[in-house]
Order: sequence, then C-alpha cells, then structure tokens
Amino acid sequence: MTFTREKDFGTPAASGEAVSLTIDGQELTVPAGTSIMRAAAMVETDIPKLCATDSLESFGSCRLCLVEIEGRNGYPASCTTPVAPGMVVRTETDKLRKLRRGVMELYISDHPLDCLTCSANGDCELQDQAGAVGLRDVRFGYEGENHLEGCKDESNPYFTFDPAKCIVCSRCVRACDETQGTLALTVDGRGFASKIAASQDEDFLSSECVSCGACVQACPTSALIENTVIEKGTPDRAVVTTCAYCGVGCTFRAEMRGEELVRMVPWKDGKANHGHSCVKGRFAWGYARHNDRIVNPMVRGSVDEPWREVSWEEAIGHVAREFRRIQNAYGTRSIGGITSSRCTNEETFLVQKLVRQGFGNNNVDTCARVCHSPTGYGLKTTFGTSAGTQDFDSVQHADVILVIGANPTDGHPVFASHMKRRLRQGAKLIVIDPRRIDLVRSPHIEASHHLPLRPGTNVAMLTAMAHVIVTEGLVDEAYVHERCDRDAYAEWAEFVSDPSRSPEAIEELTGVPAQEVRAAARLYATGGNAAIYYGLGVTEHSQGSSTVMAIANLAMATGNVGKEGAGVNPLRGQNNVQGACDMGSFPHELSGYRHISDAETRALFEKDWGATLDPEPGLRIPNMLDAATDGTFKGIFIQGEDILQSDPNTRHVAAGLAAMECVVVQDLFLNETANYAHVFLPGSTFLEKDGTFTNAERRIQLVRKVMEPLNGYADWEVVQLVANAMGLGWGYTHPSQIMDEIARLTPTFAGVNYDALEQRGSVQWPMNEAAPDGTPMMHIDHFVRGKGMFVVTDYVPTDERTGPRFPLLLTTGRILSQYNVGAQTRRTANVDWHAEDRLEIHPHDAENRGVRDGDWVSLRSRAGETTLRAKITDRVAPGVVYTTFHHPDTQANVITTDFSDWATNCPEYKVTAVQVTPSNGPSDWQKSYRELAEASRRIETAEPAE
Amino acid sequence: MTRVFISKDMASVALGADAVAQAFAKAGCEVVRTGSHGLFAIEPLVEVETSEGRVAYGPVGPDDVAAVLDGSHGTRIGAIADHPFFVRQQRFTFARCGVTDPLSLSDYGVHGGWKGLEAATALSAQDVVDAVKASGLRGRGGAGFPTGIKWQTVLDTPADEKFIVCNADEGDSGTFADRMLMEGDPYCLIEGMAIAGHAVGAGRGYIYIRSEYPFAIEAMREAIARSASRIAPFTLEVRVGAGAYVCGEETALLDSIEGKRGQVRAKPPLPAIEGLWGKPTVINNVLSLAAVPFILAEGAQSYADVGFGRSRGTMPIQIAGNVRNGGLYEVGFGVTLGELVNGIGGGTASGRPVRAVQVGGPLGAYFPPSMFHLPFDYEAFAQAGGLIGHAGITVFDDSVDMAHMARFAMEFCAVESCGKCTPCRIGSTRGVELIDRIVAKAPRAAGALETMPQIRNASRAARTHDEEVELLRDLCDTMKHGSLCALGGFTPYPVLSALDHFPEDFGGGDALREAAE
Amino acid sequence: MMNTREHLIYMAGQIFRNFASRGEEAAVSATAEHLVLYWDPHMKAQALDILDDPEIDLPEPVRAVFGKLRVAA
Amino acid sequence: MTDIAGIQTAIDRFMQSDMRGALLPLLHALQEEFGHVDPAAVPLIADALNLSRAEVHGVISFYHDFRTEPPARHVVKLCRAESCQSRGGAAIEAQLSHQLGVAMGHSRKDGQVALEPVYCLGLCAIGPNALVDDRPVARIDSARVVAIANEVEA
Repeated sequence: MTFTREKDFGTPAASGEAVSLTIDGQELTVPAGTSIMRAAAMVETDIPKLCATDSLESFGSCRLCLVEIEGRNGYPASCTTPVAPGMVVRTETDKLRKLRRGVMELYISDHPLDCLTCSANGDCELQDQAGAVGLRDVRFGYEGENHLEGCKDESNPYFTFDPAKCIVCSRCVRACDETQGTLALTVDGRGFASKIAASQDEDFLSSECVSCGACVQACPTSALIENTVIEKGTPDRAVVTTCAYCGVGCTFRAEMRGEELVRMVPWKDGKANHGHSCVKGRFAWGYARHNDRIVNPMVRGSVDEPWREVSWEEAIGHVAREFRRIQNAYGTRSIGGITSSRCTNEETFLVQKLVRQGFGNNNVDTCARVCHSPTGYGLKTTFGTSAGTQDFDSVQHADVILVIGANPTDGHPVFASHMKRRLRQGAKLIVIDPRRIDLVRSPHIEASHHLPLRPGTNVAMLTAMAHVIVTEGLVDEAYVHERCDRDAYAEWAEFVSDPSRSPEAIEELTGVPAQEVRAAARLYATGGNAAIYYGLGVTEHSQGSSTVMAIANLAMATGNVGKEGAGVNPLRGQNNVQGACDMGSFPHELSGYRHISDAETRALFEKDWGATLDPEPGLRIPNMLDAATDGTFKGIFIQGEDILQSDPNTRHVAAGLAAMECVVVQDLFLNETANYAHVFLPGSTFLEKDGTFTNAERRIQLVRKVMEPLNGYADWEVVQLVANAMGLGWGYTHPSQIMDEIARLTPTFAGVNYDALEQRGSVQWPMNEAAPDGTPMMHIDHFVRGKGMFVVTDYVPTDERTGPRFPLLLTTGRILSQYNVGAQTRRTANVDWHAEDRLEIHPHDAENRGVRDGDWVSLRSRAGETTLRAKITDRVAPGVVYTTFHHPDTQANVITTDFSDWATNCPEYKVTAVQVTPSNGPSDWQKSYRELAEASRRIETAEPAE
Repeated sequence: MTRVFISKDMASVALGADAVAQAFAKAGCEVVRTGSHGLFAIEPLVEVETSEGRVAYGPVGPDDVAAVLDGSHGTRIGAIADHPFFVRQQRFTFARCGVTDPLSLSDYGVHGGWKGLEAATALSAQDVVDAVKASGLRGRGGAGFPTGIKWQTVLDTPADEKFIVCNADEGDSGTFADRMLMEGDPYCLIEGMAIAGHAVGAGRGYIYIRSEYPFAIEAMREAIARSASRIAPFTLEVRVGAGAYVCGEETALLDSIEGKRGQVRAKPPLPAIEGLWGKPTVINNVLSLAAVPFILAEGAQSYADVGFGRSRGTMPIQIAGNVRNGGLYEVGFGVTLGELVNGIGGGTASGRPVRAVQVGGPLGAYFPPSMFHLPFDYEAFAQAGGLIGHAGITVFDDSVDMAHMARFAMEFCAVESCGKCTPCRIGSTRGVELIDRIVAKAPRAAGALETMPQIRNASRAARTHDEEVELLRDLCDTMKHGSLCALGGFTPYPVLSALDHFPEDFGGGDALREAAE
Repeated sequence: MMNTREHLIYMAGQIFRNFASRGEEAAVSATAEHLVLYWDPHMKAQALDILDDPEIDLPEPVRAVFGKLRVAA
Repeated sequence: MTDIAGIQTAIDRFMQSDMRGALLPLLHALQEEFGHVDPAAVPLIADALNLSRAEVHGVISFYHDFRTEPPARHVVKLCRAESCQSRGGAAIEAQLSHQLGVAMGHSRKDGQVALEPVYCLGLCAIGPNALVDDRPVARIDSARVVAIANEVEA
C-alpha cells in the first residue's frame, strides 16, 4: 500500500432526502443537509478549505471555500451552506480566485516561511491550499504584527504544539469538544491576539488534555504534530490495522517510513472508532520496539537458574518433549494451555486446538475467566448468545444510558467519547458505581442519578430496580408477552415484587437512598430507548453471573432488547476478549459456544482434525492452579498472559506455577509469570502479524502486518511449530486459512473469510447464510434462544466480609493511560500520566488513620499485604478504597482473595475486605518478590565472562 | 408643592442633572425623574408643572432653582413640544420618553401603556404576526429585515420552547436611541417583547444590554421586576455584556447569553429556527420591539402610513458628534441627510464647516456634504455605498483627517474582532499597518525575505503609493466579501468611503514621489 | 487458604446457594447439572471421593449435590 | 493571597439562582465582589457550572470587561469612538493621559488610577465622554481633565 491521504469531504455526511443541484455545470443528487462543499467533493470538485474537515461540524471561519450561487448575493461559504433543490453553484470564478488569494495572502503574512524545513512539509493543508489558490506574493510583507515568536509547547511526550505554525482555525478546539468531549482546548483572547490555549493557557501536559490525539489529527498544519513525525519524517506508506489495546477495537492507519512506524492515525472508516483514538492506541505503541523485548527463545532447567538462549528448534523440541513426558508420567489431563485475549482469533483458535487435538484434553482457558466469563454465562442463559446485543453506534439512538460497573472514560475512552456526544445531545444517564467516575459529572455531562452502592451489592440493587418496574406497572407487558418465556417471567415478577426486595428494604445494605433507586428505575423504564453498558464492576464478583442476568432481566422487562439505542452491552476489557471466547478458549465449549459434551459438534471437529476429543470439560485457570498444588497438573502453555500479576491471590498462583514441571510462557517481555517459567518463547506484536480481532460489538476486524516480527515468527507460527513437534502435522501458511477452518467449524462464523473482511472492512458475527451481511444488532424479532428467559437472581452476599480487622472494602479498576498489567503501557511515555498505582481513600477514612495525601500505606487483607501510596479523594465513599493494578510493584493481587463468581469462577476482584494503615515503604513480600523477580530474569550471556 | 420634571437619562446625568434635581428637592419641590426628551443642548432640562402645563427651562444649573421657579430664568423654553427640535417629530416609539417617570406603572398606563399587549392577547398568534407584517416594520438593528417575516418563521417552527431576545448591545458610536428608550420608557420594550412572546409562542425573553450602559441595565431590571405580573406567564431577564462590540451581531449575542465566547455563528441555521440553546428565537433590536406596542395599539396601518418607499414607519434618528443640536429625532423615513445635519442639527458645534458625516456607526460610510441630498431610507443609502444601520449620524467638521478615520475603522475592527474568520482577524490588523504606511508616505520596501535568491515570485521593488492603495482596496474587497459577519464585512465602508470621497487625506502621488527621492 | 477439597465443597455450596431460591430439590438438581457441565473429570472424581470420606463433615445440600453427581456419573 | 474560600462562598451564593447559561453573570458577580476574576477562581467556576477550565478561561479572555488582576483604585474609561473623536477626543485623550501620568490602556504603577479605552457610552452628542469610577462625565475639556485628575488622586 502506498501513502495516500484519506479523502476529506470537508463536512460530515448528511442523510436527508435526495436533492438535485448543479455545481460548475455538473448535475448531481445528494442527501438534503449536505453542504455544498461536501456535494462538490463527492463529484471530485475540491473547493479550497482550511477550517473544514469532515470529522467536525462546519465552522465557516477560514473563508477559503467561498462560492457563488445563482440568485444569491455575496459569496457564501460552501462549508456552511447546505444544498437546495435546483441550486446552481459556481466554485471557480475570477472573483472567487481573487478572494481566496486575498484570504491566503493574509494567512501567509502571519506564518513562518520555512516549508522546506518544516516537519509537515508535504503533509500540510496550508501549503497545499496556498498552491491551490495560486498564491504568488504576499504584498503585506512579513514585517507586520505576527505570532512567529510563540514558544513551542513540548510538555506532552507525544506531540508538540508550535503556536507560530497555528492558523487559529479552531479545528483542534472543535476536535477536543466534538470528537473527544473533553473540552480541554480553547481560544485565548480574541481578534488578532486569538491563540489556541490548553485549559487556562497552560502547557498541554498539566491541562485537562487527555492526549487522545484528536487535536493533532485535526490540525491542518504542523502546529500540532506527533513528535515521531518530527523525529522520523513524514510517512511514505500506510497500512490499515486494528488496535491491540481495549475491546473498543479502533481501526488505525499505521503510517510507515520504510520499515519504521512513524505514527498511528485513527482511521475515519473504522466502524468502531470513526476516526477517533485514545492516548494508548494513538501514541503508546513504542513498546513494540522496546529494548525489553525478548527476541530469542530461552530455556532453563529450573526457575532458580538463569535463562539460556537457544535456537527455535531446541526450544520447540524441548517443549514438545516435556509435555509428552509429563503426559506419559501423569496422564493426558496433566497439562493444559491458556489462550490470550491479546492475540488474534486465529492464534487463539490454534492454542485451543493444540490443547484439544494435541494434548487430548480440554484444559484450556483464557483470561476472560477473570473478566467477562459471567457475561458469557449470563447472556447465554437469558438471551441465548454470549455477547453484547448492539453495535457501538447504537448509543447514538439511546435516550437513557445506564452505566453499571464500568468506567468508560478510562477503560473504553473512544466509545466513551461517542457516548458523551449522545449525552451532550440530551440523553439521560444513570451511573451505578461505588466510585464517582468521571461520567457522573464532567464538563457538559451530568448523570441524572448516581447510585454509589456498596461494593458487592449489585444484585440487590438491580433487583430493587426490577421491584420498582414491576410493582409500579412499568413493565412492557406486550413485549414480555410476545418475546419472553411467560412462566419464567411470572416467577421472576413474583420474586422481585416481594417487599423484601424493594429499594427501601435494601437501602441499608446498598447505602443508596431508596428514592434515588426508584427514580432511576422509573427513568430507565420510561425514558425511551434505554441501553445498559457494563464492565468488570458487574462481572468480577461472587455474584457476577447473577448480576449479568439481573441486567438482562431489566432489559427484557422494559422491552429494551432488539431495537436501536437499547440492549445489554458488555464493555470488553481487552482487544480480543470477545474473540478469545468465541474461539473456544473455555474448557467446556468449542468455538461458537457449543458445549464439549455435544457429540454432534465434537464429531464435526473430530472429522476435520482427525482426532478424538475429550467429551469432558477441562480445568479452569483457578482449578488448574489447585490441581497443580495437588500434584495432578504439571505443565502449561501460556500465550500472552501474565497470570501471576493479573490473577487473584498471587501467592496461590505462585504456588501453583512453582509446583509445575514445565511452564511455557510466550510473551513479548519477561513478564511476572515468566519468573516461574522453564521455557520462554518470544512473542510478536500486533504490528508484526496478520490476523483478526473481535471487539466488544462482535466486530471482526483485520490485523495487518506492518513490519517483520523481531523474533522471526508470528505467534500463530510458533504454536504451529509446537503442534508439529508434537506430531500434529499442521500446514497453515497464512492466518486466512485458520479463519477458513473456524468458519467451516463454527455456524455463527460460516460467512466470515478474509476476502469478505477486505471488502467490507469489518463484519459482525453471526455472519452466515441467515445473516449474509453480519449482525450489528441481535435478537431483533426473537431471542437467539427462542423466548427470552427471565432468571430469578437471588442476592447471595459474598463471604468476603468486613469486620473489625478489615473494616474497609477494596475495589479495583483501571486508568486511562495504562492498560491492564501495564506490560505495554509501562514501556511507553504513558507513565508520565500514571507512574504508580495509588490507593484512593476517602478523606474521612484517611483522617481516622492519620494518612495524608501521598503517604505510604499498608493495605492488608485476609490473603496478604502490600504497600502503596495514598491518594485522598471523595470520589470513593467512606468505607471504600480503590486502586489500579497496572504496576507489578503494587502487587494488588496479593490482596485479592480466592472468592469468585458462583457460576464461572470469575474472581471477586471488586470486593476485598481490607485494612489500611500508615507504612514506611514496601512490604516484606514486595521486597522478597522483587529479589526473586530480579534473580529469575537473569539471562546467561552467550559469551561467558573471562 | 411644586412638581418639577428632571431627566435621569445617563446623558442628562453626565451633564449634571443629579445636582440640579437635588437642588430642586432641597428647595422643597417634588422632583419627578423622567427620561430625556432627547435634545442634549438643553440638558439638564427642568420642566415645571403649572396650570398651563409643563414649562421647560434648559439648560439649568443647580444655582438656577430660584430663577426657574419664579419663571425668570433666561433659558425658558415653554412647552417642550413647541421647541423647534420637537415640533416636526413623529414620536411613535418615543412618545413617553421624557414625559413619564420611566418606572411608574401608573404613568405608563395613563399614557397609553399596555394597550398594545391587550390588543395582542385578544388576537391569535397569527393575527399578531400579520399585524406586524402589515405595518411594514423592518429590523431597526441595521439590516432592515422585515420583522413580521422573522416572527412568522419562529411561529412556524415547532419546538418545546422558544425565546424572544432583545438586542440591546447598542455599540455603534453615534447611537443612543436604545439606551434612551430603556432608561426613559422601559415598559415599552417590555410590552413589545411580551407581544412578541404571544405572537410566536415564546415563554421567556432575554434583554442583552452592553455593560457600558449601567443606567439602562438598572432601569430594565427594576422595570422587569415591577411589571412581572403584568406580562406573566411571559418572563424576562436582563443579561449584561462584557465589553465586546461583536456581541451586537445576533449570533454572537446568542452565544454570549449561553455563556460562551461571543463568536459569530455561521448562518444557516437562522436563529429563527435554531437560536438560543438551539431553539427557535426571535432576536430583534430594542427599537424594533419598542415599535410593536404602537403597531398593535394604533393599528398596523397607522404605522405603515408613515415612511418612504419600502421603509415604513418612523426612525428614531440620532444626530451626534460635532453638531449643535445633537439628540434623538424620531421622524418618518425620507428626510434628507442635509436636512438632518444642517437643518435639524444646526451644523457643527464648533462652528466650522461640515466636512464629513458618518452614518450607521463605525461600520457606516463617510459622506461628504455633496451627498446631503440622500433621503434617509434603507435602499437609498445602500445604493450610495452606505448603510443606515442603527440610524446614528456623526458629524465631523473640517479639522478631521479622513485617513486617520479610515485607520481608526480598521483599528476598531481589530480591537473588536471576535477572531473567528480570517479576513477580519488578520485583515483588520494588516489594514491598520497598511494605512499607516500609506499616510506616512513610506510604502513598503522589499524585505529581507523578498531579496533572498530562492524567493523568486515576490516583487523586489519597493511598492508605489498606487500599489499600496490598490492593496488596501483589495484588502477591503477580501474583508467585505469574505468576512463572516458585518464587523469585518462592513469595516471597508468607512475605509473605502474615506478613500473615495477624501483621497487628498491619503497623500497624493506627487507628494509621495518627493518623499521617496 | 482453602485446600482443593475445601475449595470444591465451598464452590458446590456457593452454586447451591445461588439456586436456593428455586427450592431445595430443584436447587440440588441445578447445582449437580452445573457441575456436570463445568467441572473437569478430576474435580468430579474428587467430589465423589469427598462424599465417601467419613472424615469430612459435608453440608447437607452439598452432600445431596454430590450424591446426584454420582447418579449422573 | 487569593481568598479561595470567599470565592467559593460567592459562587455557592450565586448558584442558588439556578440560572441557565450562567457563566457571564457569574463572572460579573465575582468581579463585582472581588474587583477581578482571579485565575484561581476558574477551577471553582468550572466545577460549579460543569464546564471545562478551558471554556471558562476562553470566555474570560474574550471579554474585555473581565480582569484577572485587581484593578487600580480609580478607573477612568475614556471613550475613543468616532463621535467623541469628532469633538476633539484625541486631544483630550492625550491631555488626560499626561495629567494622570499613565498611558491609555494601562494602570499607573502606584495602582492609584487606570486609564482604559471604552468604545461609546451612548452620549454621542455631548462628547468627549468618560466614566470616572462608573460616573458618567460629558463634554470633557481641559478644565474637566484637571478636575478628573484631582478627583482620582484623592
């Protein structure tokens, strides 16, 4: 692919009825509401412009796009003038050329004349337009008042603002307002003195800017430009690919200069992101070439030895021999594998295939176990499909948005921006979260109701809302009657109607005033299209599956499934967590969520794979670790996961890993889990391979290789090497063949193939004969399972209880600039925003303990103890503390317990009884762990020292 | 106890009316503070109530109490209506101004107040809009757009809420009619807005007053408070500007009320369809809204009967600047410029010959006396390369330097530009620099840049005077046709009219050549 | 920290509690069904071992669930 | 030192009125009470009205009325617009600037007086005009310049 800029139509698309007009003698028909500028661009007439770009509403400030319209006075701006029937427009006349040159002459009279040395040379709209309007001379000269002495702002690690290059078109300001919704930029002053300013005319880093990059993207000159472009030069080719961070699944153009990545630019045609991005996907890709990358396979006899670099042949042979040895010694079911939600669908599919076909058991699990496994269980039980019901765009039709246990502005920032746009348009918002997340109140956004419930009481809260809806007659009876299982509904309605489940009855339990709960329930039930968005604050509880089902119950009862602007929408944590689940990564089911006990499904695979499959479910991750400590589980292949840091009760994980005889870790870096590994297989980044990711809206998108893998192999190739060393005889030469196999074996993927993805950009499963174009929205006329199934969700409190020793409740979450265990983001300048995890504690609780802001505190639970620094804030309620878990030093999971979701064993990260006390520094465990980690990461150099 | 009437108009106060009022009060008189009749040469004006009616004296100082009270004061005018300045006026809008206590609801009622609103509420919304259409009333803010048509659009646009906004951001130099009306007859404006609310289905109105008008702000606030029950359920609120001339542009004004930077919005959408907070909004000037009670009370025809061509009704013309009889003169359209300046205005205050008259504020053209035959009419002024604007005329005597005034027009545009569009934002500053070069007879020499070998397109020669003037005309053309709103778009009017009618002030070719040698 | 057997007993009990509102008998069946669907063979075998171990004081519902599991096996 | 608590109190008091589009009125109220809008007030204003700090800053910096530093003890606002110019305004400006010892658009170093431009007070037939500490003064001539200067020295 060569480097071409994306076409810019100048103003956003419109969707009115057809209007015919004439532009420069050419007749055309466009939707009403289309600007003259866009209409002209559609017939390849590019009217000069600077302040207009099709990602932003028209503004009309640059005055380059003036046109003449028959029968109208003056020279209207084509960007702000909509087409009208029969309109006759001229875009090129002598008068217009003169006016445009006059405007451009003014621009250039206040602009540095250093095009040749400017980092945007050749990629600058001002430069292009000066040429387009035929500017030859600036008669005003360059001695007048100007802005050429403005100081560069280099505070942001990723981009530079050079006011001297700024033409004050406000595209950056508007991008921050309209696209991102942070409103961190403004124009300072007015008239000639107007200048772009961040917050109160401060540097970008200390301003409200969240570094999403929208302003940089919008800037037509090099006033706002990526530092990498300054350093490396403008790109010469571009490859469209999919982001490897969160479950939003943004599409980017990886813009390259030779083999070097220059920048990641959000792609306008990306169906999930529509040209928007966040600080992670846009900028935090430097880890891909970080010095910490391990590029050679390594082996060691035991974990107290240093690593020894070996050839791929030796490493792969070692793995195959060890696994077979263990199986011979301890039985077929003594080994297993963990697939990665960060790897492609194809890679994930191959890992579970390796386990099922090669290991001969079903001991495969995935990190969805620790995040969204309850979503799979809950939505499958109620609706019939383990996935969200809508596409992201659906939010633009929502009238009421209920966010529970999710923090989209940090966890799913690009979707949050779309949601915030809808909220600014007037949709109502309900937030159910123990913590006052940004959505509760941030500029121009304010939740109608924030229910700051006590962690662990989701089910009681949702059931109380159901109580209100049922007892106040707010149920959509017709919908329920037609679409849902009536007996189940009747049983459920009776259950929730019991006075013991009223908001008043649970007020003391949840800590939320009953009237607020009632008001929120009424709003949800009667406010129009109501959509629920939820995250790990729902699933990571001992009642995670119940909560998911309680959510589904609410949506069904109010008729909010199967239409635009409604639905039940899990916000997936990792880029391919949906895909990993779809691909059969769970120990009890094959791809497409078909239980392993189903003989017909097994037969399909057995025939295709030429192997007999174990009909019994395999072990889940926590059970693998249990079995390891019991001595029955001895070997594991872990691709792209860091279970030691990400899974609960670190000591238990460590003990399990330590008890195994062959731990194989495939990763980019020597992660924490690798401290217990015997074989390390270097992994490849998403930039180094082809494949697909599936985002939270079931959207399958292509990941395209933009550079050669540093280690020589894509991850799927490494899995194939292992498989073949174990005698499986795989012969894939391209991931598309793996997708063909997935499609062949998975009815919901039957129509998916790389050609279709290339053509359409992306598709949403199910895609098959019944849904040849894929399925943006599910359950439209009927539920996948037939009738919607109401499920009684009794509130069963967690056994994790506060008491005198552990009086506070710890809940955990993520922050915008960091991602999961931080393996990637910690290796980028994103640490400038978040260099350490901190414990958020309410001023009242802090004062009681003599803790001041920034103090080291000890955080102790029944499982363990760690230390970190405190941040005093009333974002958390009294009695609740909160931390992120992005840094291994924090060891937040030393604290978390063994308690987990009753149905899926998803760990109860969100509720841990703790005590907080002042402390002087890291705990003993942290110290000894650090020593162990350092020792474990020794690599024997090839040339021994003299 | 003798009743005397003394204006508390800001102009009267600036001329010492407060001290005069105090003196009369001290002398035991009952002092009624009114608005101003509008002739400042006779302010502070005192009217003494007598059995023959009010007898006016002016100007009067605090030491003149006794002489006024015994009728011996030398500035005795008699009945104010008989004064030559007032005798030919047609006071439709300003009928009460100077006569009544502005805040007295009973005064307002006695003098015909609320008749328009009563008439309007007895009619359907459409009938009210029709009446306004039939009156021929055109927006008095400057653009002269038919008010009834604007109202019709708002009436026809369905919405859950609509607004009436009064543009009282009267920033043009040489204009003060809005201020005088708000200070002198605030209920008239309130009544007009209430009628507008009824006519289009709006429940709330805002009056946006510039902060430079503290008296008007206070008067309107008090009047709104006192008349709240009279206009209910319609409600009104005063919003105060903050030193931004551009907020007189209607869309900038709306943004300012919304609490934003007062930047001009691109149109469409029209405010009548998407105005304040995106809702259909009538936005009219003070004088437009204040004309409405008369139209409803007396009938559209009695308003339409007065006027000239397509300009119907009366126009409160403000005669200002270097003029003997400066003040407010309400009369039907059609009076000539010369009559206003020399006849009514009485020529310059300085006694020197009139050299130029600027009509329509800082964005209006300068006219030489040779064009005094122009009738006061929207179309006639437009044809002559000017505009009536808010009907302020500023008189200059022969000491004026018209190149300086052209420069000032650019400077004012630079000071007040909102900065959104390029022609206004950069053009005004370049205009100042350019006129400076022209009047300094120092045309631009080729700079360091043009003389660099790699710069091959630019002229290396110094520019001639004619080239600089041509550039100024080009700049004016760019600003006029390229600007987003009237600020940048009309600034060329004073500049070009000065250049056209007074070229000698910009330095002739001969003088320039000499300077260059 | 629980050992594996304690953990299995705990898990079975927890699942039962979440089905308990259906009534004892239905809850036992649902729990047993759940174990059949989601527990690996070794876990199931351990459950049966637990059932047979007189040393273990098994909560009544869990005993019923494991008993059902034996029938299913 | 900035009186953050005082500003917050003033904001809280203002917020009781529940006004739509309240930013300008709030800024006016704060300037009325404190003489200026301290930059330290911006986060409080932004929080009260649920705006970004950038928005508030943008608005403050747009409108010439709003000052971010305490004003001089006396402020003379002299009209510079055309009507006053036609009546000798430029000469009066020069005289006033000389008498007050401060350039147009500036505060005197001792903080006693500031001379600020204003563009029209609507007293256009009786110029040159000024607002001396918000009191209108018309027909300013040399004698009035001296009187104004004396007044603001007090």
